[in-house]
Amino acid sequence: MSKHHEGPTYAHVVPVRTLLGVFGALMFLTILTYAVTYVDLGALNIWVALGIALVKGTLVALVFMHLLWDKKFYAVVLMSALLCVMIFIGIALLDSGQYQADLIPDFAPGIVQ
Amino acid sequence: MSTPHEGRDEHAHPHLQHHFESMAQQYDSGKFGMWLFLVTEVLLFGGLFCAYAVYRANHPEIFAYAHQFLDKTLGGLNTLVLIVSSLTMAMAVRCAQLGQQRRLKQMLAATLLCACIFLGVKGVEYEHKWKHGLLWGTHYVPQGETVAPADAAGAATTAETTAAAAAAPADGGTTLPHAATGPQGLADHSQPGHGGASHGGHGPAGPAPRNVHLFFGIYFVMTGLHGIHVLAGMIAIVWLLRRSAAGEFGPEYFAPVDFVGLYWHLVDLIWIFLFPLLYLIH
Amino acid sequence: MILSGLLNTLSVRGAGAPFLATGDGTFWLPVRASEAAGSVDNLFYFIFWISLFFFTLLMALLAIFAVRYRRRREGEEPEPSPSHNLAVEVVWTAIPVLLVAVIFWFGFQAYVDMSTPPLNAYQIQVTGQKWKWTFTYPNGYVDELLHVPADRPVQLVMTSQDVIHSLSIPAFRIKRDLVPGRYSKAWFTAVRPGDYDIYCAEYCGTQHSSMISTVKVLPPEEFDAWMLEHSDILSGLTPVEGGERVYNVLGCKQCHTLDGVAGVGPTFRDLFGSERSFKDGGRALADENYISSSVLDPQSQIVQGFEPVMPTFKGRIKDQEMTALIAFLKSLSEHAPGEEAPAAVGAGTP
Amino acid sequence: MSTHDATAAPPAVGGENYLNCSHGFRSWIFTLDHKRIGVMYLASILSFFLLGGILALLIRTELLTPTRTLMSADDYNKVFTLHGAIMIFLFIIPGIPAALGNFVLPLMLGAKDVALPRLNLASYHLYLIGALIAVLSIVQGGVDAGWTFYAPYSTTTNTAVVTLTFGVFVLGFSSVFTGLNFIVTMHKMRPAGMGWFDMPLMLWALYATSIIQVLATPILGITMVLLIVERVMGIGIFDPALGGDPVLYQHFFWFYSHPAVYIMILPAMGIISEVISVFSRKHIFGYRAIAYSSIAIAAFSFLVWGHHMFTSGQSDLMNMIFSALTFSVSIPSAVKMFNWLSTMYKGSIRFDTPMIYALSFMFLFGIGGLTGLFLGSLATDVHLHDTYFVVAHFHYVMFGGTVIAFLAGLHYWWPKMFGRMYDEKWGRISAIIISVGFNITFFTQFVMGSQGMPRRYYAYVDKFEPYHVISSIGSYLMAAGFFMTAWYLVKSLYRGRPAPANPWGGASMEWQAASPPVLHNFTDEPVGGDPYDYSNQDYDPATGGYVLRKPEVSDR
Repeated sequence: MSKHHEGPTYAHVVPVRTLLGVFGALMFLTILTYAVTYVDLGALNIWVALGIALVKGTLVALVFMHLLWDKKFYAVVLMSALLCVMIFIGIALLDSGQYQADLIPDFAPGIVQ
Repeated sequence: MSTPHEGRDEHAHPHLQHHFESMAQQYDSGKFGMWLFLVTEVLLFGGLFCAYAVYRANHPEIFAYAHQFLDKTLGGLNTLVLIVSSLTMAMAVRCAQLGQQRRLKQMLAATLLCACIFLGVKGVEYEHKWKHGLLWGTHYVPQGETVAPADAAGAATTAETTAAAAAAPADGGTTLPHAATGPQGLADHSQPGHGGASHGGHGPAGPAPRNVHLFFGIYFVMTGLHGIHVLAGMIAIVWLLRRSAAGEFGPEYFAPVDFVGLYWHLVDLIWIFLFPLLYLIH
Repeated sequence: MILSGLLNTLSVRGAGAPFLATGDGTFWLPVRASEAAGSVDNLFYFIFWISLFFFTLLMALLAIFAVRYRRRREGEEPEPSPSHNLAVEVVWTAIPVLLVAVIFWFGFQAYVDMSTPPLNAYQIQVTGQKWKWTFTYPNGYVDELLHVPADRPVQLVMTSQDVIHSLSIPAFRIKRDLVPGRYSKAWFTAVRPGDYDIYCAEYCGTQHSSMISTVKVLPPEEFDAWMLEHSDILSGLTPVEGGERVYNVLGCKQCHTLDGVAGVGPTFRDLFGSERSFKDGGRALADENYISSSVLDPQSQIVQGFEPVMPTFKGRIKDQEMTALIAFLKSLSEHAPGEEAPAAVGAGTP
Repeated sequence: MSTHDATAAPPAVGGENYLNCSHGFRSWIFTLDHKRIGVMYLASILSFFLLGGILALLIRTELLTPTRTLMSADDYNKVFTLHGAIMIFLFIIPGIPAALGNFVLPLMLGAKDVALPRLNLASYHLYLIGALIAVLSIVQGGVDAGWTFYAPYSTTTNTAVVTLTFGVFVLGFSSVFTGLNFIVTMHKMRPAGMGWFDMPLMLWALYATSIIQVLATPILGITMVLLIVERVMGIGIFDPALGGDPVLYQHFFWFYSHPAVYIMILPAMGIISEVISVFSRKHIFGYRAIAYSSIAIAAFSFLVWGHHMFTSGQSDLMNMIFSALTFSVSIPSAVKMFNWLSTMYKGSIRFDTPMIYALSFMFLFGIGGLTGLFLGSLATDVHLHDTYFVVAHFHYVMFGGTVIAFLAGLHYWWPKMFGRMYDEKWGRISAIIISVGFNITFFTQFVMGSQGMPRRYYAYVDKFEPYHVISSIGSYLMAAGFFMTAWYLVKSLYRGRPAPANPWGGASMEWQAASPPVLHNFTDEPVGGDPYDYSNQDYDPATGGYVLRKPEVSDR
């Protein structure tokens, strides 16, 4: 691809076609995620929306952020961060779910009304 | 004092720092550092996503009710704008790698423009919330008076960013059915107990649950912090524009463009998740 | 000691009768006055002896090596010895793993017992606020000291009015945070009559260290008698005497003086029947309705010159007590009609 | 290259080195040299250590009597808050990594600098800015929220919480940048031939520390941001008065602040690994076990934060999980202790000041670690939580562990940093005084705590008075030890004997640089090899140091 150009010796140059392809996919998925909210899927809606966001995010990370061609270690680094966030959110969710029953309903004396 | 320079060629690149042996080592170090920085950004927002998840899971009714006051279409538009900017940023990196000086500047400028549009639209949204008292904590005082969409559009034309002003009113026109939802929801709220009204095909909202202000607290912190990141990215892009005007970047030295690019894509990536979580709640 | 600790921790189950249920304090631990204290102390000493054993072992080796292998002259080289040994390393990883697994298990078991109250527990409501404890008994009696019967499970249902506090009774080995906006629970069976300290263990501001109260453990029959005496604080008293009692027990006296000098709140002397002017400019006559509403909804009318700091007594004061309190106020005032209090007061209160 | 040049580098006092190669304020404050940045960090953190120490003495003096001794309750609350915040955020967290680590990390790698020198300088500048903002809160009247800033107290108190938390936020960036820089440096700047398992254990410790800094500190950042917006705007996420959840705040806070404990202790363990091996003149025992245990501690550290919340209203389920996970973190620490002890076995042990501190570390950290078992176990923690037992436990770990190890490292690398030897006799005496004073101060607090004395108490029940008096006396003794240390260290800068390049016989690469090192660290390419192989060194009575014996060193 970059054979015709004076590309750098130590990094990968992403072809324009790939960039445009990913761009198209992102645009399409954005419109899709917008459209899907007009269909009532019940509790599934949020997971569909998050699933689409995950696909979009993966595309951005792999192509726009060069993860596909870079050292795999960067992907490991990113995944470890996500794992960390997952642990944090997971435990906070698990715990707060457990003690909901102890809460005084709608306690918010600082809020008038 | 003789400092050994083994492994370094005599014609070292002017941007090669003394403690590195090659541009490749320098680039790798910088890139690795950048990735680690992005990790910290992911975790920074991770904390906010955690707060979001905890409140969403335990008080779904607040989210189901309050998200109707957000303008899906403006949010969607902003998502598209950011994706365009990500493309132009990726193109800018490519241009820098190939030494295409003119296109590099064009692409950076395009990215900057997209960032301006994004913030402009954001400003319109914020102003709308402000006017209607849809704010955080004790400042959450929803105004009962219905506000015609034309008002919002009129206010938007006074926005400073011309691009935003151009985009927003046009958009305001297309969002009529949705824009109607907001005020109607507000009217609902002002008369608790009067539930069951339909909202532009969204299904009934019912009476306002308690502590709706929590949603707006989370909304403003998340989008606000994201907005600050966009601003920081814009400053970095201006810095890149200045350096690229001096023709500093080329196949041997494009690291700054690459690193700012990584940052910019991450900011885009975070918005990709914020958009459905805040705007597209069913 | 280790063995007995082990056995006893194993034997502790619910409200059963554990070893070491009561006892005097030791060098390390205060007096044991609750059932749970026995199992906590057993575990404490179990960990203590394990720790002491390993610590002594390590430090003895350290001292022996330090003396035996000290460098006697500069340049002296050590005798060769291995720089790793897998078998040894596996063993000294495995032993602590087993030990901490045992400690975890005992700690967990005892904790489950401590956090699972029996169904028949006697419930007392606890409210923490800066910087005092309020204990409300099932019959509505309110006190700043905690009285509990011995040998009967007691459950505390606690919440805080302002910031996080933590109720700590070292003699019972219990501690639980009071979180505003939610109820937290703790329970114990006191087994040793006497007075024990209650501390606030979560930092809560200026007077944090003065947020101390006492738990009085009474033998069951004494507790019942005490409760009977206090369940109706007005019994056998005239309305004015009863009002004075309410004034003392419910804590009015902390802010409202009787001598005409304003405290945190207005003085009660000559209050009844006087003209009150409010911060928002309004005025009102201090009649029965006014008194009643300022006790139940203190924030509604703030008298000029005072801060809106009074807590509500809604739910904490009974109608008869209110009547008595008003009678008491009338007796203090020269503006009062001078006759007996009308029978019905508090009309319009919820 | 000849070995002669690498090892018999002239005592550089007098010759050109990094300290005297350029002059003036700007040559320091804008330097990109990791050594100068390390020295500036050292000076800064020691200043804040002094400030925090003075606050500690105020606390101990106030507690001499059960009621008022020196100050009002409000002042006391501010003093203990600032003591905690300053010691933790301004001294211990940056202490070993940013001051000593900055200095020795590139030297140990045989590199000319850290990978990202400008970021390193930015980290120091952010530290200074953050520290000044934090100290500004004192000028504004102080903060009384406790260093943990628990909501809703911190959101409702009328003291300068926003200033202090903003300072902590900025300091967080500084910490992240240091950690990030170290990770990149260890990945990209290792010389050819040095594999991961050829690194000195100090570097493994710093690597593990840096991982935590990068992964945990951002959560502190967002916690501080949320706390600030909570106070300034009333956002309601943590404040129950606005419908928020104060227990969620504690999850946020401890998700960072528990791993932060390992940011403090891991590099200390790295120093001890170096010192024990060098002064026993024996290869470290179980190199890989120590290296892996550092990484294991870093990994586990993210899974145990809930043990700070056993009585907070966290659910019983989480209490059980966190208690179990907490015990897991004790294993790697125990393994390290056993390895250090085995390193001494059949060694040739020299009792210089760093070694005295290292032995003292093993004693104090042993107590600190074992008392952790009482706190990890659910039933006993309920009794001991928020009492002086906890105060004593974390001082044994943070002070008896980290600060003592910091002093070991400071004395170990002092000749390398400044090219001067300090007075060995006074060094040993003050090391012993500090350790004795420390035990008097804090061991009594274990007893007090298990007897039920709550922490953060301005006034206390009379029965605790004898303990408090003993504890305070111990603290004065400790303070005397520290002033003595300051005195002979400062004196050594002017009067100290010039240090040889390798005074202790260390085998890691920093000892091949001159003392103090030249601007770009090494005049000749340093010789790699096993950092714990002492067999090819000879004692040179002429300089009082060690020199490499063989002309060629086999590159493992």
